[in-house]
Amino acid sequence: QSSSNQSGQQTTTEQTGANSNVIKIATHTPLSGGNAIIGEAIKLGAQMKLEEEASRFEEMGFTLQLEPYDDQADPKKGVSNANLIGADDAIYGVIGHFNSGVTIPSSEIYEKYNITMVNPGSTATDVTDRGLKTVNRIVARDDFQGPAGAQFAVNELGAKRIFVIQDKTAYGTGIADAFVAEAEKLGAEIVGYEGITVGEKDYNGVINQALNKKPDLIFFGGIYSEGGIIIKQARDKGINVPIMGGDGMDSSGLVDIAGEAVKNVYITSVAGDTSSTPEGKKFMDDYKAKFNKEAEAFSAYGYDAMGVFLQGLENAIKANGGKLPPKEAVVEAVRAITDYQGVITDVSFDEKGDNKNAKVYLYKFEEAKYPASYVGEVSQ
Amino acid sequence: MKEKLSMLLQKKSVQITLFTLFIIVTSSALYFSQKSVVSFLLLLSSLLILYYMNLKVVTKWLIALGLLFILIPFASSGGPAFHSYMEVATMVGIYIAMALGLNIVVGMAGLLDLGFVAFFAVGAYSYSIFATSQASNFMPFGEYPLSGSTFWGFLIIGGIMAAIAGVLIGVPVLRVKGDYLAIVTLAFGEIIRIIFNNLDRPINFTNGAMGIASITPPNLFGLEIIYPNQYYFIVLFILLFTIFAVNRLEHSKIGRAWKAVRENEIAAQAMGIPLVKTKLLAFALGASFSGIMGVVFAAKQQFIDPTSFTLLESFTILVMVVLGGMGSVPGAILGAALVTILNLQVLTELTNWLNQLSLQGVITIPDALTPAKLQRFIFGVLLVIFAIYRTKGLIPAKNKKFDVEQIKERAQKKAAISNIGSNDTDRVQA
Amino acid sequence: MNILEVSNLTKKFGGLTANSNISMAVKQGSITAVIGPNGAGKTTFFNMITGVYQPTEGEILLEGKSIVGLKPDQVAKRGISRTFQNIRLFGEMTVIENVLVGMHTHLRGNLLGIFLNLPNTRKEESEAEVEAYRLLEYFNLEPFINEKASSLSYGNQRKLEIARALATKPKLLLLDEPAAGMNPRETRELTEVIQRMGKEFNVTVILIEHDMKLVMEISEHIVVLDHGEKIAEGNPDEIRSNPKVIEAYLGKAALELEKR
Amino acid sequence: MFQEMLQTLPQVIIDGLTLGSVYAVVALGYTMVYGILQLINFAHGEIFMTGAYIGTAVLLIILGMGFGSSIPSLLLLIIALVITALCTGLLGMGIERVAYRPVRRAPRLVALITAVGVSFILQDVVRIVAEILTGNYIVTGPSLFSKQITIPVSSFLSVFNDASLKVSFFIVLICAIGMMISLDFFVNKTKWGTAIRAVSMDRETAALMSINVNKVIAITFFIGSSLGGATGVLFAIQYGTIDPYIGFILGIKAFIAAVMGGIGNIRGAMFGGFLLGLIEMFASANLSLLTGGIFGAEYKDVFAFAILILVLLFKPEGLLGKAATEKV
Amino acid sequence: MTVLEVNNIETYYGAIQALKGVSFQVERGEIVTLIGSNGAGKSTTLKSISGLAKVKKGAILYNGQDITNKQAHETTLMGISHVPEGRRIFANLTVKENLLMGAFSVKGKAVIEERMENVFTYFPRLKERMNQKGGTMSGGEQQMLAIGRALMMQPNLLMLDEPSMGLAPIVVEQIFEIILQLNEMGITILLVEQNAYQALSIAHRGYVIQNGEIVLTGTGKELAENEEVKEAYLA
Ligand SMILES: Nc1ncnc2c1ncn2[C@@H]1O[C@H](COP(=O)(O)OP(=O)(O)OP(=O)(O)O)[C@@H](O)[C@H]1O
Ligand SMILES: Nc1ncnc2c1ncn2[C@@H]1O[C@H](COP(=O)(O)OP(=O)(O)OP(=O)(O)O)[C@@H](O)[C@H]1O
Ligand SMILES: CC(C)C[C@H](N)C(=O)O
Ligand SMILES: [Mg+2]
Ligand SMILES: [Mg+2]
Repeated sequence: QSSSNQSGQQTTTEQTGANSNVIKIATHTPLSGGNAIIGEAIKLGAQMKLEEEASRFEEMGFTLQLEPYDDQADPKKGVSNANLIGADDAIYGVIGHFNSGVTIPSSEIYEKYNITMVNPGSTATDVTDRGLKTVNRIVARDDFQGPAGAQFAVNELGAKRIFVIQDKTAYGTGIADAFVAEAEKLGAEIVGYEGITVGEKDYNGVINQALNKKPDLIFFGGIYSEGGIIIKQARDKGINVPIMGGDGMDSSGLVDIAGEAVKNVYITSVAGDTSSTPEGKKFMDDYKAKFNKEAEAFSAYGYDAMGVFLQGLENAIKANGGKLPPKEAVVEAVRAITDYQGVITDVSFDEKGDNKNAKVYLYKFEEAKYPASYVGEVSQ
Repeated sequence: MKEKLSMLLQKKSVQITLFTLFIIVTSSALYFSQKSVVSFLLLLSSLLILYYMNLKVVTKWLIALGLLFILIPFASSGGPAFHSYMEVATMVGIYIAMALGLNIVVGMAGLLDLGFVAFFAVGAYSYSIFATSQASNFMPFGEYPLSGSTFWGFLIIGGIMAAIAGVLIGVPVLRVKGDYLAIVTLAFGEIIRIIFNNLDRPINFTNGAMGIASITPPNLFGLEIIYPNQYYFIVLFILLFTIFAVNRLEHSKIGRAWKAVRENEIAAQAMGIPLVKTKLLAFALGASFSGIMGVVFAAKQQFIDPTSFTLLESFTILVMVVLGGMGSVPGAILGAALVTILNLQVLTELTNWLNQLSLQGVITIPDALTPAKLQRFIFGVLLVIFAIYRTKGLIPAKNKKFDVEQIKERAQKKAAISNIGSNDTDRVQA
Repeated sequence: MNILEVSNLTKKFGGLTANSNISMAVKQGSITAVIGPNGAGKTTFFNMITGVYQPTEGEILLEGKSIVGLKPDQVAKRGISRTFQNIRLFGEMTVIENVLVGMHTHLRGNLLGIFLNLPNTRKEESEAEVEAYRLLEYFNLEPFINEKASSLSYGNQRKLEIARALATKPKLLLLDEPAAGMNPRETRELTEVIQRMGKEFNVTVILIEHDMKLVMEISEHIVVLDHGEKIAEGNPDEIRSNPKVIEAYLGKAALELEKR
Repeated sequence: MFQEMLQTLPQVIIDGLTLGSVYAVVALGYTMVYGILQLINFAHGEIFMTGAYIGTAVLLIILGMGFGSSIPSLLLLIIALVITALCTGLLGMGIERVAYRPVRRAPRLVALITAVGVSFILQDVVRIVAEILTGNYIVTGPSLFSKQITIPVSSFLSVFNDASLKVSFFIVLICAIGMMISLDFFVNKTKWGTAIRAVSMDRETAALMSINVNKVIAITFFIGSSLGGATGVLFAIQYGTIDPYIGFILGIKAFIAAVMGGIGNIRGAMFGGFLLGLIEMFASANLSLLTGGIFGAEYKDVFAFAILILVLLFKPEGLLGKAATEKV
Repeated sequence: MTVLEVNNIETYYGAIQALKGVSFQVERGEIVTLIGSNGAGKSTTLKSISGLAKVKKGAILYNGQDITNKQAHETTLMGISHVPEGRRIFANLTVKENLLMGAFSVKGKAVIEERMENVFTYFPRLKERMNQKGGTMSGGEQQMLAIGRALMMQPNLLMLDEPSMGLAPIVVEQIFEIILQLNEMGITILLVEQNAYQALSIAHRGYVIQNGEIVLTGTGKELAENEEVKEAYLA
């Protein structure tokens, strides 16, 4: 206890050093491994926002710097990086992580160092349910997303016999279970519930089971790299019923992998369709121009997460009379944000750090093209 | 000139002076600069230098203890990076203990085990399940989570659980030899991980892939242990015990039996060494070190899930042992320290630095080559280079040197006392 | 008194009968030689006694108790030790450590004693070192104490194997071609060592050897195998002049042996 | 329950054989290198992965040149296979030269470290190249032979369901079997093959037989790696999508298959590969049926590994392996 | 004509110096023997010549050509065949395959067949066991195989390291006879033997090596009668 205060005080009192007006913000996402596309997208989005705002902060007398970290989607790596981040006096905030399994243990560390986290994509309930003051997230929770998917599947698509596959990761299990609970409540029958191994490329075994059970919908809890393969192999086997998934599948990777087979796939996502608004379109164009890459859905969340953080930072600076505020002040300022208008989402945090305006979106792939077509959205 | 210099360096007094100077410089650099990984690493490397100095073993140990218990924690406490240094040091300690355990199995007994991390997992889960409400899912009695003061007991329980797992796996596995053993242990390691990953159904033992969060931190006489510097000391104590035990084992009849089995099973058997028992002991002891550290790890992370116990992790520990020098205790220590520091600190710092350069426009790096993504690559290159240039390991295993004169003296003394053997010391006619 | 009795011992490898119906007895304290052409089954015979191979048929009694079915380490604990035709030292270990391994079963130290460095364990270790030293001295190997076993020359490796086998304090010692790779002079020395050792360590010796000079000089009793069968048995004089043995094994060497 | 299992059996067998033939050929590469250097060449999985990328690149380039569509698919495939095999063969030789030869005299496990190191390097190099060229390291190749065929099994035996397969299934299977037969012949019947085995037992003595040990080892790596690379191409065609990390898991599985069959034994590797593929497929399709839903497909590896362990317990030298007789 | 000339070679195993300046030569058609006690450096000398051990100093000439530190497969290709100590049979190859490996550099099936038959006339046991794994043969049988294998390449210079080790007396005689026969056929022979009596009795010349140095030389007969040699090696 005492030593946390100590280090907290040190961080606040030792701001007189030579580079005291440098404020670093870390992105901490998976830059390698299976989630790297999204991890990269978040990083680039955040980078873009930071660079846009840099001159403004320069005018206020502060240099913003981005410090990207790779958590490799590995909790251990995340925690040890988090300690490095904690050690860096100049780091005020973290944009990340993506995987809930990494977010949860790493945030314990940020909490100790009063480093504000704005999370652009971890949906597990435990992320905010632990009541940490530094943890904020701008997307919806699994216990909102899963049921929303189930309602759509049962009520709109009329699914009665659902076959559920999940990837046996924290995320996959979480969303699949939330989906199953709601679907059963709504009267659908779960005709199968199977797990797969991440990283493999042949899921025919499980698909054979699905084939045999003749479901009228397949739900997959997991991410695009496995989801794409499952979709493709299922279609090869002649399974033409709708396949549904969560935000983990919301990536251009899905289309790259599944190709034409992606038709008739539905996803719920915590990420909105960036192209649906003019600001969003502009964002996507700028992004493309800047990085020579199409924006992913989560690019805008990286962008907005950074935006939210910088807004909080600015508020804190102002409240501190234009001087560098203590980290605690930034923590509080970020949590206090209401009605921040981002390119993709508006943000107002509740007392746990969840975004009151977070929505779950529904998309359908009608052709082999990303992003998929917008079907609808659900707000809390 | 060169010779003179090396002569000078051989001198004890010179060595000590230089060494003291080195420590003072690095530790004060560490203490006063806000964040200097370099001085932290240099300070740590003083332990390595110490190892090579020609001082009495006892003196070396005393100095080392002083460094580890007082100077290193104190010097790094100077800046805000304190906890990150202690975190790295703690992880280093955890891996060293595991490497020492695996070194018994692979280095000494010659049994290639590719599933070693399973024992770490067993230790970690045995604490996590009982230090959270997880246990109430299947325990008919008791109240969970257990309090943090049970942590100390769990250190032993975790060790024992891992040892039991080692024996359970060992009994069937030891029928197979060589690389077949490697693959069977690999399979067992994976089986254990997959089972932990799926044991949320039908009864929720492990909470499956969601992992176990909010693990009760240890409690020492009412003091909650949550900071890396506190864990540092816990790990240090366990580690010292481990090193002591391993050292004793190596030069005992058990250590010799392990090596004999490694060198030639048939001859070892002919010397009356029971193969299965000897190998099982290696498995069990090696596993128990790992299990104990598993408990510490779980408490420190406050969250564990099966992704911490993958095959790659087993490989990494093996790499530490082989890189250090198979069968060599100081080697395993150095190997573990090096790989851990490299992975957790140096590579990350290096990539951060490169990243700063590219942000400042000093160098331009295409996106595909973003330094943060290159850690594995760099690690791979380093592995190959190390292995090629130090083929026998960083500190190759050395056989114990027996003091011939001393033994001879004792032999003569004994011969003088007992006249029975008086004529068998006579040489055979040459 | 017979320390070892073997009856109807048979070993088949697939279609090949390496030992067939061998019976013999070895007197306590004696030196017995087993000779025979290459591939006659001598080593196989040793392998069965020491538990490396299980006999297809037959009985082996050590001091009247059957040892068939025991594992090699159990056999070793009962007091049979051996050397190997193809040297099997613990190559990466030092010379003295090799001998200390031989003492394994006689050291009582347990895990606790080792961990805590208890005085008993320490004392026992230091005594073992002295004993090992003496054994090495016996074979003129003490200059190599701290060398790796694998770096010894062939002949010295053979001697070290014998020293290591003796370290187990056996009642019965089986030597498989102990003089192979030694020159006549060294062979003579070895002959003396074996003879002395038999008495001083109170150990019964069975040896396989192709050096007839050594065999004839040393053995009280000789058993001759050919094609897995026992074709002759007797004292050196009887064997020397046995026509079957001359034809199958000795050849012209018999003449030279006669001469001496 | 059994009825249900029976119904899917034909499909399970087809899928199992497909996966199995990939395992089998990758296992061959392991077995060859293991046979000669007693080295578990963990980089072999990465060579396989590199092969998949090279093959895909060749196909994409040829098709991209415009006249590609006029070339028959089979010819296209053969071109891709040959080029890839050549490239990965050379790559394998290069790896041996740079990373394994210098540690040949060192303890055996040191080479394992360089192997792990090389794996990491290859993964990242391929990732970087792919990312620079295509902007994304997950690559989906052109679809060749993707026509679906349905085998009307149910019309012969009504207990079965129909099974469907892609034309590429035959190609993969035939190539795999072809490679194995020729390799088996090469190693067991030819002079160079015997030399490979001789070198594997005793390098010094082999050199005394005027065998150029370095050359033999290089050849072994060339063959093993070109097989691995070629399999990568087949894999890319059968499964479509590749990423730089496919080599690791598949490599481990293939190695397990090699061990199950009896490592160092070519027929064993092939047999082990097919067996593992079938077991896995069977397990993931039927485990929950067999256990009433308590254990699902997520336990398929546990099931497969348990069988591996059982096999080795009863036959420690692998299914087709011969117990190495060590004469005492 | 000098087939082999060894000039002052020094060979090390790591830090251990095994040869401290060994010199000798072998003339065409000779049988030359090296004798010496355990650890004297006999095997190391042969290994240095065939290229299995690295020579640090000195030179080795074969037919006038410098072969110092040539690799083993190169020296064998030049006609030097080395039968190593301890047999070194390819344990998992059959007897036949072992012999075929001996003829690795030989071209032509017929030639190989013929040579194999030739080997079988010396060692009929090998013919009986053609398809047995080399590793399961008895010690003596393995020795026969090792010599037979070396004969398959019909060397110019045959170096034998303790060929009689572990052989039955009757076979030892045969081996020495075979050595003589081979020599009569024109093969030059360098023989390392512990069986010094017999070695000296068939050798034209001999060298005594001690502690890595040549200490004595002479004809076979001279050495056999030399008092020092008798004292030190013959007993
Ligand atoms: N494990 C085995 N498998 C098959 N055959 C074997 C095995 N061990 C020994 N043999 C055969 O059994 C016979 C006897 O072998 P053994 O080693 O006992 O002979 P030996 O009398 O010791 O000969 P030597 O004097 O040459 O060492 C030989 O023909 C040998 O090939
Ligand atoms: N691999 C090795 N490593 C280290 N030292 C070795 C090695 N091989 C031989 N030596 C040493 O080199 C010296 C010469 O050994 P070498 O084998 O040449 O002797 P030798 O004359 O053949 O003896 P022997 O008759 O016993 O075979 C010995 O002192 C031996 O200990
Ligand atoms: C797709 C997943 C890897 C990310 C997910 N939203 C999570 O909470 O972990
Ligand atoms: Mg024998
Ligand atoms: Mg020798």
